[in-house]
Amino acid sequence: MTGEGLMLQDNAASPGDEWVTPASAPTADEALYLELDGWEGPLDLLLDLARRQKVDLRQISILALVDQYLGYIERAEALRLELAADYLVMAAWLAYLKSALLLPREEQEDPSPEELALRLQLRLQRLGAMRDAAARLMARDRLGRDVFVRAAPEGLRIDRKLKWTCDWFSLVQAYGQVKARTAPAIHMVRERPVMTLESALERVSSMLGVTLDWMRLEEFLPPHAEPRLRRSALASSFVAALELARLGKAELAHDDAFGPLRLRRVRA
Amino acid sequence: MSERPDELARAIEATLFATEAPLTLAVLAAHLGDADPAQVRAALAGLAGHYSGRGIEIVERGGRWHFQTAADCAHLLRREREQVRRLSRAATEVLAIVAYHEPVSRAEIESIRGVQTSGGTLDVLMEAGWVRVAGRREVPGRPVIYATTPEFLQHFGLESRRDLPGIDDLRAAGLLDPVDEAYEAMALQQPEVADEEE
Amino acid sequence: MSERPDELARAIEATLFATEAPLTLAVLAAHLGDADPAQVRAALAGLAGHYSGRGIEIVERGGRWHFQTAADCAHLLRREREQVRRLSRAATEVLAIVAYHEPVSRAEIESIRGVQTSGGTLDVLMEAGWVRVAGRREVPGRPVIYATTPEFLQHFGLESRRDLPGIDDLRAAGLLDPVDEAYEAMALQQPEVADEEE
Repeated sequence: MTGEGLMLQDNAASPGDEWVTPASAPTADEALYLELDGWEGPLDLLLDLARRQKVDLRQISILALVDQYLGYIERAEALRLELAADYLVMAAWLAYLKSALLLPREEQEDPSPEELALRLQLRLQRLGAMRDAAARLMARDRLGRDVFVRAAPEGLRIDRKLKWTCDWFSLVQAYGQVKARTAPAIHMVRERPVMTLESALERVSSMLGVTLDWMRLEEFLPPHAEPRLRRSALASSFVAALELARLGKAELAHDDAFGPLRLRRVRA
Repeated sequence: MSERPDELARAIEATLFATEAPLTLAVLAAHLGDADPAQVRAALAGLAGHYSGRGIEIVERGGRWHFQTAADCAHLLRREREQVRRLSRAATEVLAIVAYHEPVSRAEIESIRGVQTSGGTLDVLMEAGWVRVAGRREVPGRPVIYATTPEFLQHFGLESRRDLPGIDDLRAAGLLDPVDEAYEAMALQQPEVADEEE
Repeated sequence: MSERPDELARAIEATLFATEAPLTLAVLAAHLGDADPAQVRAALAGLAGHYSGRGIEIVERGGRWHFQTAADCAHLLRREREQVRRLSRAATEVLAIVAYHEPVSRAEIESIRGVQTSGGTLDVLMEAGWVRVAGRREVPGRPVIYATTPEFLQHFGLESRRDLPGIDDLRAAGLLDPVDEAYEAMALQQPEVADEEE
């Protein structure tokens, strides 16, 4: 009963006549319409039956509708048509509703059968409204059927284009740096006052010979040297001290990190 | 619209003519080199007026503008038309329910139709580009809710959902309200209404 | 063309708009239900006149009629959005070398720079419109040689290449002194280190 979701490909119907419900087909013999596949469920069938009362849905007789529906189902069963369960459930419920509506008033349950009938009517109105709305929607001027857009539009495009920029100074500076980088460079070493390792070795070992006491490394440096010679002398004297220690001619003492380095002669 | 359109109108004509998809006012204005949207809107209105009654028209659908052929010229064009999607009856009804009730959950669709809706039906509508998932309803179970798309409005020639056929009447008649609400409203207004049935 | 086109003109508009390819007069007339070709021709002439000066036009090309965007609106279909990008260091160097040494081959550029130059660098300079291929050098291998363009001079505000500062100017500006540069760089990194020692 749910032939849903299928896209019908045939092109036979005219605009706005997208489908033909069994009950709305123009023939008088209801027996021909016992093909229930045409309805989208029992509510849909009820709606079709209600429409056949040819009155406003707000004024339909629920009792008459119930009789029509039950009659329908009976005939379908007599013809041994297979009925989906939800149609039978609806039939049972409608039979109950009918009996409740006809029963004497005293022992009415809640909700009352009148309420149930009214609710059914409201539902039918809503479904009817949507069915009409669908038909009117389908009958509109539809794109690709009634109105057309261009078959092969050129389309709009936005191309991103890079715009390069550079300034005069960057250009000139770049050239300067290329030239600077690749120009044959002449390296000149400036003359600097230095104390060579040889002279430091000589100086330290000769001064060590004078005493057996510990002496600080700085005491071995030339006393009035200019700063740059003094730095060189410090480095050379330090290496000389290490060398003398390695040769076993001196011993070094260094009490704490970054503290003064002391050395003295090893007794022969 | 005079016989000699101004430069903005000409640019809009050319752009709408060439575009592959309908353009919103904002996109159109941006494409025209950041034109003033108010001016573009005015020019569009002028152009729509100029083309009204011609063989091609400039129309607004869901906030997007495009050129299309006049509906009454359809018979000429039908032979070369593309195949328009034909919907099953179920799909058509579901589409109408989504359009008139949006946003709407599947349970709400089913309660109106009185029948289960197969997932395939909504899939077909979404594949056609007419229905989209519009989020979830913040109630227990957080059901997915559905709504229509701008393509839906384009396809059915609607400027906006307010143009849905008969929507004002349906709303006024309460036919877009759930049965429960409608029943309670009726019960409050005329307590005896149920008795009239007999 | 009046404001209210007749039915034939409307039909022609719709057909020409929706067609995939331009139509000959004969095909168009047949399509319009075997209309009189003479009337169709007259209506086409009227329509061409109506659209003349608008953003879209009806034109005949090689016996076939179609709608098209007005030529002076064509730029709207393909807009360019410029993105400004600074030239990379390598590209600036290559550009400077081309400017100072033109015409110059890629091998010469590399030998002046002292590093390999990727082909992409020259492509960028040509894309920027500042460098062009100026022929081939008549030496073995016939290498391509490059030179600057008038746009180059314009961009950098130069009347001619002779306005580029000479080597002497560069030297005077301190741009050519590798020793100084190296010394300064060192001095900047460790300024007082020697004095702290004492």
